[in-house]
Amino acid sequence: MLGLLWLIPALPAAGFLALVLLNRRLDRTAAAWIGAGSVGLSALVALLVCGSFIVSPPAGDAYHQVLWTWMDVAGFAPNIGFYLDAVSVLWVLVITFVGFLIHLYSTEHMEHDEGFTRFFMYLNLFVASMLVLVLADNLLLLYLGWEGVGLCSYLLISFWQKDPQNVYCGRKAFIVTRVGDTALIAGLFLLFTQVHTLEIQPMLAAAQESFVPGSAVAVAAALLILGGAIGKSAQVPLQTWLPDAMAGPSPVSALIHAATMVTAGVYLIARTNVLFTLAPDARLIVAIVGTVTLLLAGFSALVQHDLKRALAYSTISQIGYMFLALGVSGWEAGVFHFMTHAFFKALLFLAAGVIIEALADEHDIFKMGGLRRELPAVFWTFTIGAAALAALPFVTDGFYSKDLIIATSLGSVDGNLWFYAGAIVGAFVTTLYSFRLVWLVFFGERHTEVSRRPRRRQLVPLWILAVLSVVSGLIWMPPWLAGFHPFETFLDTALPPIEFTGEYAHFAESALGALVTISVVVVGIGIAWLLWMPWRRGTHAFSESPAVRPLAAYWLGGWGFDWVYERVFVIPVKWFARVARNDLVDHVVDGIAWLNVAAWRTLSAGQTGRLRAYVAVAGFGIALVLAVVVLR
Amino acid sequence: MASVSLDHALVLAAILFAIGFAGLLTRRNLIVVLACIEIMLNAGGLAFVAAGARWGQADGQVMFLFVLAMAAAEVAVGLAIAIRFRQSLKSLDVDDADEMKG
Amino acid sequence: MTILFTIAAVVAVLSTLMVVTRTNLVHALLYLVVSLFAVAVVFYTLGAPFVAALEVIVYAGAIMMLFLFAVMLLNVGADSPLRVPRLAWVGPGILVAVLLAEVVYGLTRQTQPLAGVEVGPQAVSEALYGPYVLGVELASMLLLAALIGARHVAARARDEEEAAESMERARGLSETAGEAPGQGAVDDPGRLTEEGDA
Amino acid sequence: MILLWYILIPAVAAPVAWLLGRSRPALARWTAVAGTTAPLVILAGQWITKASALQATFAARGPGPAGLVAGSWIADVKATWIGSLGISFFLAADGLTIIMLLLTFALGLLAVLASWRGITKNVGVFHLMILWTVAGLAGVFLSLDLFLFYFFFEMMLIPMYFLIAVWGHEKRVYAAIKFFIFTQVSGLLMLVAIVALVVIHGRETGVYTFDFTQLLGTQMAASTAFILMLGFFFAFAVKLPAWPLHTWLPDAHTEAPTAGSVLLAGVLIKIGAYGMLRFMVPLFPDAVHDFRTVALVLAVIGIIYGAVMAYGQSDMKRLVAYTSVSHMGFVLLGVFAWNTLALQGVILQLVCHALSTGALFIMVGGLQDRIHTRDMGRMGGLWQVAPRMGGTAMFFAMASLGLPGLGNFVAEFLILVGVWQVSHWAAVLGAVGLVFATVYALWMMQRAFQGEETHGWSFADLTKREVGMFGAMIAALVLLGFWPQPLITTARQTVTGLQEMTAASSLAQPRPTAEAGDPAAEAAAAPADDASGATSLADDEGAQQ
Repeated sequence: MLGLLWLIPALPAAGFLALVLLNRRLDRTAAAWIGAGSVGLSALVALLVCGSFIVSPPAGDAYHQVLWTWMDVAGFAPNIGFYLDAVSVLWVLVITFVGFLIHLYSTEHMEHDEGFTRFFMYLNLFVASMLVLVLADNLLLLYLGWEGVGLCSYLLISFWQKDPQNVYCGRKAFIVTRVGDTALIAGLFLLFTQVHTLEIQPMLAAAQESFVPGSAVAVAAALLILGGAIGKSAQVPLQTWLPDAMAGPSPVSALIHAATMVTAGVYLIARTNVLFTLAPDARLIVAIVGTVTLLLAGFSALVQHDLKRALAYSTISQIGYMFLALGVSGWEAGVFHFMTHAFFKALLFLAAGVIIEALADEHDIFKMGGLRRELPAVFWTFTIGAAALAALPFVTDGFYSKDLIIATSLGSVDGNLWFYAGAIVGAFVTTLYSFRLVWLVFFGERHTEVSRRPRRRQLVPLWILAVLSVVSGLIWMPPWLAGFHPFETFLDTALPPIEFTGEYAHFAESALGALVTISVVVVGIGIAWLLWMPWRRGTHAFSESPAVRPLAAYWLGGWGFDWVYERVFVIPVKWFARVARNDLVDHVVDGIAWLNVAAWRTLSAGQTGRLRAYVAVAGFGIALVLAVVVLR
Repeated sequence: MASVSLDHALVLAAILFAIGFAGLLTRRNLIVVLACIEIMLNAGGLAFVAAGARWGQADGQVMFLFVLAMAAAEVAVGLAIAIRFRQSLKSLDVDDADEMKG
Repeated sequence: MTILFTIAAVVAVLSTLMVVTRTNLVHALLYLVVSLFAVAVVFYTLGAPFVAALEVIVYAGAIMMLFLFAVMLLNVGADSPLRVPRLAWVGPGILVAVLLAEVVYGLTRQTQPLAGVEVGPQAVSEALYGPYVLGVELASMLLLAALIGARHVAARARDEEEAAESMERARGLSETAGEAPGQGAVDDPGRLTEEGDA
Repeated sequence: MILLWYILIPAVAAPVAWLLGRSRPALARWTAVAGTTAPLVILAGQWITKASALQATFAARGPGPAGLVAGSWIADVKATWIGSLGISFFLAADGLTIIMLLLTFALGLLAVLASWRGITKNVGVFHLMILWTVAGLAGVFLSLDLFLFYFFFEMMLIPMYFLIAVWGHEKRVYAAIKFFIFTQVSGLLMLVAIVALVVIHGRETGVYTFDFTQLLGTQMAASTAFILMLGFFFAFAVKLPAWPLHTWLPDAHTEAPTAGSVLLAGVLIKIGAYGMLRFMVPLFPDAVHDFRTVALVLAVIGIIYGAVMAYGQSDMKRLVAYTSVSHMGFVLLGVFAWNTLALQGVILQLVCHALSTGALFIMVGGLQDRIHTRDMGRMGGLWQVAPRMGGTAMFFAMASLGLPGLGNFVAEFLILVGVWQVSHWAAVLGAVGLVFATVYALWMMQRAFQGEETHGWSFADLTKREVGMFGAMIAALVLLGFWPQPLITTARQTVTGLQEMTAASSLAQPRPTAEAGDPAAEAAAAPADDASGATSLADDEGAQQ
């Protein structure tokens, strides 16, 4: 059964090709069938393949399938091949399953859009690239998937290309991620030169032997890989593109900018964890980046007006949590949070899509309100998602995965108090902004009329994701609760287990540690209720007061990163391009030509035609010659 | 017999040549221009003869003969041109002939 | 002998100066003849009697005669105003002075006394028809070429005249105008002198 | 003898096309098509039959330079041309030449097809010029005698000059003259270097010959070698457009007719790279080693400068022209890195760049035929008017920014990996160049195709002919992106030969471990045929790593 592995990415790719070739001749339903169908089939095959992998794991808990040698140049011979192990099983299942739900949702959501086929074309290409990324057996093929998803994110963000602003956001996303990709490709060069192969498993084994832990090469390789991950997963230095990426349709935000693409960085670090174990300083940096990002994005999300931008900042924050987990070598915690996050964040985005569509494209949450009775289904599913995001204790999957991360950040071998403090504050802020959205959107009096009711094909994915957001946490219960963690044992086959060996390990693992986080969440909900629920006037006064307003505006703009990048990078390049438009070097060449013309003009002035002038010139010449001869 | 040193002769030739050249530069009448050229050629010949006299060789004088022949030919053609010059330009002023202006 | 040389030299320089400065063309040419005689004397003092004679015969005699003929032909007249205003002498003067100074400076650094032997016509003719025979042939060809060239250039004006006249005569016949062909020639001096060409 | 056909067929077809063109223009076009497809078919035949032979000769060649040089050429034609001066009519082909000829004839055909409707003015002479350029190009790639190389190098200029000067656009005469002077002056520098080389060789060995194989390895003082190398470098740097000498390219490309720019961008530029690979580096390896840092700096400047300039242009064709400057910067990087990875990357880049930039030029040409302007300011929102053209333009824009999965990425990756082993900073700056490439590619798409359709253009989408052309190029680029092995195997034997020629010099580098193994085993590992075969090659490939 495992032999069908190559079908999983091939099906969406085939879907893409079909849509490209038959573009003109397809009507809406046919395009929907091909688009959603191909991903559905791929999900089915994924289920079969991963099922057989889980039930009867192949030798060495990994299955390697090579289709053909991509190229063979003097020892550099990457294959087009797929590698399936516990990590990629998880990713494949999430991608295909969530992807299928979102395709189903899109068939309804994009109903009245004239670029319907083009939308599914890009979506299929995205799913195919993402699957290639997670299944690639060597870093070059991974890079192919990596850039493929970057391209699709550009195409999908600027899908409504009539409005230049959308295209600008798409371009910004592609260029910022491309900056990260440059670091990744430099990492590839370094790794190939050091260990002479890019196939992940042999490379990691060779690195294990040849790299001295903590040596410059190991740290450099790890940091370059981190550079690529930061670009794609929108972490601190390169996170400015994700909020603007909300210009794309909601299913795009759900699939790409919540569930799958932005977690590619997490996958890459988890996949190359050996490099990070060899470079402790690099791991430390990953943790720092994670913590800073989760705090920074958390506070920004607190003040957003636009519903989708708030969710975008929350995604950045949650991925910050995953990076924190990876940084403190809690690889499995990060991966677990990826899964749970994929479910509830996709749910939130899809629900947001329905809300925005219902209120005739109204994005500002302060103009929503009182939708509890109008869209009951959306209310319940959105609240479940928000609860999972805020990690409501025991009931939601977010609780299990985020608490595990918070515990790891304290108790694991690299954990320390600073990370723990950051994680706790982050959890508190997350609770605040998630329930802020719930209160503002669904409670209080209604501002805009509901014009369109969500149809069945939009609600079914919402309910499924809601159920998943509750259930999916139970597969890894913390030891103090029930000690039932099949997911951890499954992941142990591919990733090193979390060792709770730090000095606070005992406290972190105990129920007491969990109690702290639970109390933080409960207090957070209370405060959110106080701030945003009944006395709506109060909150306005609070956020309008002179002390808070500049701070709120600063957070609103994403801590000023955009402002800095615009000044440091964008304007100089634009200025130089405008100034040197017709090629400075060309002026040099034209200068030489002008010199000749000037010389010609001066010399020809000497030709007066008068005989005596010529004789005088001749005489002058003779005098010169004599002077040289005589006076030398 | 000739205790005159070579330099005196050459200085004389130089003076004559210089005067001829000055005339060439200043005079605008074509005939005078030709005359000045004659003076300069004559000065050249003088220098040859002086040099020949210095070493007692006949070459100096032979060269003078050639200079002489050349001067004669030059004058003949020069004057013929002067005649044509006069007819076409109705004047002998050298500056009028400047159609060759660049 | 050196006194004779210096006197002749002074005369030559003065007369050449006069050639260049005289406004009257004929006076200038006559001064030129005087300068040539002075140079002939210098040749004599340098011990080159043959060349001195030649100078007088060919240079002064033949070439100057040509000049006078030309002057007569072109009927330039006494007062040729074609002379540059006084100030115009300054530029060329300086240039010439510079040239002269350089040559004189170059020469004065080493003085060579003359051999003092006289090179008579016999030695000259031996050299002339010895190694330089080729030179003589060339000189003669040059003279021939100059002769034909001069005749052709100067004469062409007359051929055109004749062609122009025959044209007029043809036209004149057809118009039966009473004007006599000869009368036209009187008031155009240029043509008058044409008939008298040697 | 077959090599001679490659030059003769287009050369003969040229006057025929001209004569026929006088009576009926359509005939001229078909003769031109025949003149380019015939050699293409013969070459493809020779490539397939020779592919196995090529690997055989590669495996069985004798030791030492003589053995190497003799054995590594597939076929050659040698006849004395000017005996007294030692000039011989010496044609020879090996892997690299075959690839280059394939490119020449393919692009010649594309050029003719691209200007099927566009050219109406004296069609016969137009096709005469194109076929003569193709003949000249074939001559350049085949000739191994330096004088013959120079002869074709210059002969090819004249038809290209007329192509630009007669059928070009507004500033065509200025551009044509500029193009001609740039190339002519630098060509003369090369001629001086060639003659000096021959004289030095003659004085040293008494044999005055222009034959490259004998001139190889002439010993001379380092400084003279450096100067001669500079002579060659200038000629090829102008042709390649390396940074400071590139200013002729934007003008020539913008003003040339579509066919002209396709030929220019597709093949004429490649002569610079080909010349460096074939002649410059093997003849003066040590000088190249000393000159390497400067060349790398020029290349990196070229990449970034070209990209930023492309971003600044408002004329679409000029934008595409500057992208060539940027892409050729990579080639210059690869040539001076001079290890197997970089060289394979260079050869692949030459092919892929020709395809992607050629396609972009045909696209712009088609657009100009439709809306009679190249100024992107007046375009905008053309995706609604012509979605198929928009999609194709998006594809080729992605190819030119080096999207993985297409040939350009594989080439640029190989080059940068090769360059990394020589100098880290050059590879990193080259990679940064990719970011700038993204900027200009997306900027072009934004200004021309996306955004609001405000100018009320309405014109026909791609015609069948154009779809056929673009389809072929898209297929080629995707094939090269996922399976570049055939090209790599063809060029492998040349690359190894080139490196063995410079083995003695300071340029040689320890080749990565796997290559040290017996090349025959590697050559025998023919690539798997199709995509669906399951674990076919995994075992023996794995064994080799």
